[in-house]
Amino acid sequence: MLKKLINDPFDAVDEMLDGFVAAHADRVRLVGERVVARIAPDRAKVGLVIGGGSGHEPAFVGYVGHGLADAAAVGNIFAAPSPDNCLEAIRAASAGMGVLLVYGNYAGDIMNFGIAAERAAAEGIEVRTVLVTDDVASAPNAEMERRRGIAGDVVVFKCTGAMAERGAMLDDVERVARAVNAATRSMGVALSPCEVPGAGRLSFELSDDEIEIGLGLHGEPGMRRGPLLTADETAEILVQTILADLPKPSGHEVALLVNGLGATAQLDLYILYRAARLALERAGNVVIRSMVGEFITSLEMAGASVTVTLLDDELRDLLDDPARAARFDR
Amino acid sequence: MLKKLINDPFDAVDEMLDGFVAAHADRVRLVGERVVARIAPDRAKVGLVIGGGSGHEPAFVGYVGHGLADAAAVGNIFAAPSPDNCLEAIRAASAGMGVLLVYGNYAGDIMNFGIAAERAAAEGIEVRTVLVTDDVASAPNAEMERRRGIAGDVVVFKCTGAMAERGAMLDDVERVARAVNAATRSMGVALSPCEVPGAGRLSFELSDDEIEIGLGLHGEPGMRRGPLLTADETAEILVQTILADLPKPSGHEVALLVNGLGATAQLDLYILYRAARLALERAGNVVIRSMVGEFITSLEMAGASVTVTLLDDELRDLLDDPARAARFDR
Amino acid sequence: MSDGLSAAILAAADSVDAARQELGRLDGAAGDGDHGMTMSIGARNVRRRLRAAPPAASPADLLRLVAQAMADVGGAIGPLYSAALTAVATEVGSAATNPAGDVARLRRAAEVAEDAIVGLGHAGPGDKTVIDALHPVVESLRGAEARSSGLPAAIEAAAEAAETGAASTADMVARIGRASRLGERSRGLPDAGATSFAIIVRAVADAHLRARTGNR
Amino acid sequence: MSDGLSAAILAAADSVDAARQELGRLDGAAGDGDHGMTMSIGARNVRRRLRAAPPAASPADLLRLVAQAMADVGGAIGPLYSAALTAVATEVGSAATNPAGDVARLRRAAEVAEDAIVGLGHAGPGDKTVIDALHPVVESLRGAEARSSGLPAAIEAAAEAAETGAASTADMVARIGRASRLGERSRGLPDAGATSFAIIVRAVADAHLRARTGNR
Ligand SMILES: Nc1ncnc2c1ncn2[C@@H]1O[C@H](COP(=O)(O)OP(=O)(O)O)[C@@H](O)[C@H]1O
Ligand SMILES: Nc1ncnc2c1ncn2[C@@H]1O[C@H](COP(=O)(O)OP(=O)(O)O)[C@@H](O)[C@H]1O
Ligand SMILES: [Mg+2]
Ligand SMILES: [Mg+2]
Ligand SMILES: [Mg+2]
Ligand SMILES: [Mg+2]
Repeated sequence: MLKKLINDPFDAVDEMLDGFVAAHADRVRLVGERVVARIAPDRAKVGLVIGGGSGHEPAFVGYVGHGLADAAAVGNIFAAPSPDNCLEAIRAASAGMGVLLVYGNYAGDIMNFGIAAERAAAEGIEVRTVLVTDDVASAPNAEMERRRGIAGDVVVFKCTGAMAERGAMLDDVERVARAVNAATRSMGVALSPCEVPGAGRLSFELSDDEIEIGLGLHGEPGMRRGPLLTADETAEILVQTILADLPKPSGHEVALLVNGLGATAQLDLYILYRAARLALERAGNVVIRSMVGEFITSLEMAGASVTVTLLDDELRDLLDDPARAARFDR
Repeated sequence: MLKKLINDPFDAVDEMLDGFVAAHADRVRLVGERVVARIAPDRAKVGLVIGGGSGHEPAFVGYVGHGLADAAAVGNIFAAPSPDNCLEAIRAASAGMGVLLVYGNYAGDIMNFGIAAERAAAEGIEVRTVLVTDDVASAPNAEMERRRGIAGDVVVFKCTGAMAERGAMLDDVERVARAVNAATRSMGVALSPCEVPGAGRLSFELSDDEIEIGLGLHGEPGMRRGPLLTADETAEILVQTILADLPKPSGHEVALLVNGLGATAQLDLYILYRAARLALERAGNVVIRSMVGEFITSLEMAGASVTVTLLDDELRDLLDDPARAARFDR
Repeated sequence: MSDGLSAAILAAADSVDAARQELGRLDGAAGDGDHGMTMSIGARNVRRRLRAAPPAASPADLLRLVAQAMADVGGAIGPLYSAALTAVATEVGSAATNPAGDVARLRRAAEVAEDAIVGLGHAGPGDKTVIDALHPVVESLRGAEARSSGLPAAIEAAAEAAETGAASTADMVARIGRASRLGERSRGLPDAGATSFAIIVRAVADAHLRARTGNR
Repeated sequence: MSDGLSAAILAAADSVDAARQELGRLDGAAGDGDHGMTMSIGARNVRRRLRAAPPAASPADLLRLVAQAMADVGGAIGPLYSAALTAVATEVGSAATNPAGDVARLRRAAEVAEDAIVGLGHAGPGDKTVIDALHPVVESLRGAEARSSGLPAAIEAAAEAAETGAASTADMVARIGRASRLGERSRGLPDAGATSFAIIVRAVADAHLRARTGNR
């Protein structure tokens, strides 16, 4: 069992949320029991609702605020939020201009958000949905629609939230969300497993010299297992797999995001960032925007993922727009 | 050996720095080999220099930028920066109004920064020094001057940097640094050790049901070893020890910072924050400012620390001042 | 009847709790490891809602409470159980269309549960999901009805069918849900959701058979 | 003479590298675990600077190079070695004040090294630091000088004194530096800095004795 600083595992999510809204009360508030909503924006706008299971902190609650999402629905650890919570988030985000749901492409999230979207529509709220599908390791290119959402979430949230904050109409906000998702690819490696508190077992087991390549964001085992690699070798695999998945591997202006999964030192993240940047540059691309840190974690898993977004002027400017969310400032 | 995403351990710090300044080139630049300096401020001000060993990322380099430090001197992992690096940082931060050095109270840092301060003085730069001494576990109250600096660094940097950014004179900037340090107390627990890459050994060993209470920021063993505790019990020990160290335990308006040491899930950090906040409130204090996250890490150590700063109007406003550092926005 | 149903539901909740570590381990091997905790949270929700249920609650009412308790859990499994139990509650409630015999009513409940789960989740037999434990229950009850088995025998056979079905998933390759990214690597251990379903069916069956014995 | 010094310095660098894991472990037990890496980085710096040294470099020049190489390392140990080596370089360079005999010169070098380290770090004997290996070297060389020992015997005795001194720190409680927060818990293992110092003295001594034998 991994050692944790928690109390009763059955209370973990509610206590986390309690702490979260207390710590960030200047930017967010709790709605009901499991929805984090932004302190009301000053004017009507398209609502952006995000969400998913817990255990990914600072996601998803950390991305609620000015220039980002209006509400996040919060599930149990690694479990999609319930239809009731999703509906409450939609209602909190709705200001008469429609609501866009943006979340990772997982069966549980689709069922729960889907049920809520139907109910919200019945209440007269116009709801659209865009699924994040950035994880190249989760399905082949030909089956893009089966791919899962991992750290690319953050880039998609940022651009979409900025578009909504600008006052764009639902059609345009949805268009941006689809565009940034289509321009975004990610892939990760795990060095050690995580463990759902209370379940008592590690998500997978790795020996001292093994890593899991292409893992999911919940410790789902990845594409394959391999020997421990250097940061340079790891970056090469991740970047090459990502580039090979794009229509052409070079000539892009890109945003590069390196995400720590929870237990990997930030020292390592910058070393991996450097290697990934060099690999992108060697392939003839230019990194014009960067993010390094823990953006969407898998509890205390060791490992990291690399996300590349092809930028055009619109997406670049949307990334640059100001944001003041609970855990994201720009 | 802990699994890491690095290349040759002897290259780790330079590669990290290379990645760091590339990722944050909009805010900082590399000066020489081991100094991170802010993109030049628009007007002359008192210079704030911080620094210390590497392995604490995002500290110290992440706190260079507008409203925070002007330069950070970067040492090897868990080793103070050399006199030459410290001097280079002082020079980079000097704009004719004097330079304040603020760093943790460690023998190595004192020797290296001290030698550099003498040389800078010989070059005609007015240099003052304030040592951060927030770790209540590192020495008894009666020997305050022997205490080490841990996560309280961040609060001291923030208030001091804000004062300098306001255009205050060196005397006033120094006064604020001393005031915020005197008002700040921290204490941490470790759940698992870290390992200096290349050294090949864990900093200490803990069995599955043990924690180290009152540990240092480099994995130095702490005050004592104890059984694994809940977040509530941990917070109670940390907060009570901190409160007992203050002139009076109640009636304060405080800032509460919960810092993850590297491998502890952010879920846990918020649960610990909640417990610490409740413990402070039960003792008759009010938490009016909060920070939760990884601010100053010990590589991939599992654990967390709690920092409490007693706020008056001046310190509160300084905390609220805007900041745009490489890894700190406000 | 509601008392017996309450007891069976609570027995199911207890059995899920007892299997928490094991379900976590199975889900962790190929999925995200939450299934033990998720089902246990469901069990807690169920107990809390049952405690608050009015004494006059009908079986359909109770089933709807359990459906809501499972919906509150979220995840993939929550909506699936919620849909299945809501369908069963509707079936149980509509006395008009209810088939005559006990076994036929049970067979019909299993059928509408399967339809609801397939309708929402689109899994088929062999996809390594809860369906691989539920479908054998439907088949078993159809057989029992055809053979005019008594209720106890039909229930025992259904529980065994669920268990055999769950065990059979060990050889399957996941084609749906989180584990599907694993492909061949998902072979070897039984599916977590099929396993928890078999555990629930066994608990309900035993509670029913115990109650009958007690009543004699 | 410079050639012999170069060889001794490189031997010291190699011996520190070979002990990297062990020094990391000792420092980790009571301090921050970097001492193995920090000394190894110092060894690399030393090798790099020596390679770039002009052929005509005097012993004092070489010692100053090593002092700068150690200053570049930072940490607590860097400035201490840097101060000590700078003092020794000054002593070696000032032929005027140099005492006559080889052993006396060595004794004097050890004394100024100790003075420099104490001047900067304020440690005394028994504080569980590098001083507890260095001070016995000073004492040993004083004794050798008093007994008019030959250089080889004095060097061998000094190396043994450093080793015995380093070993004796195992029973000490750290009163200075990082480990001092541990109090009684710091007892049990020898001090990392004292250990690396003894390793360096041993390497230098052996290199010198080897060179003499080779010269015969
Ligand atoms: N589309 C589906 N149809 C039927 N059963 C499914 C489907 N998706 C998942 N399941 C079942 O749910 C189980 C996993 O449940 P759980 O771990 O609670 O949810 P999640 O997959 O969201 O983590 C799987 O073992 C499988 O039996
Ligand atoms: N003030 C001091 N005087 C003498 N030696 C010291 C002093 N402080 C530390 N040392 C020596 O330095 C060693 C630690 O070196 P190192 O690990 O490289 O530095 P740091 O303590 O900064 O991590 C200790 O084992 C001790 O021998
Ligand atoms: Mg799940
Ligand atoms: Mg050190
Ligand atoms: Mg699961
Ligand atoms: Mg050390």
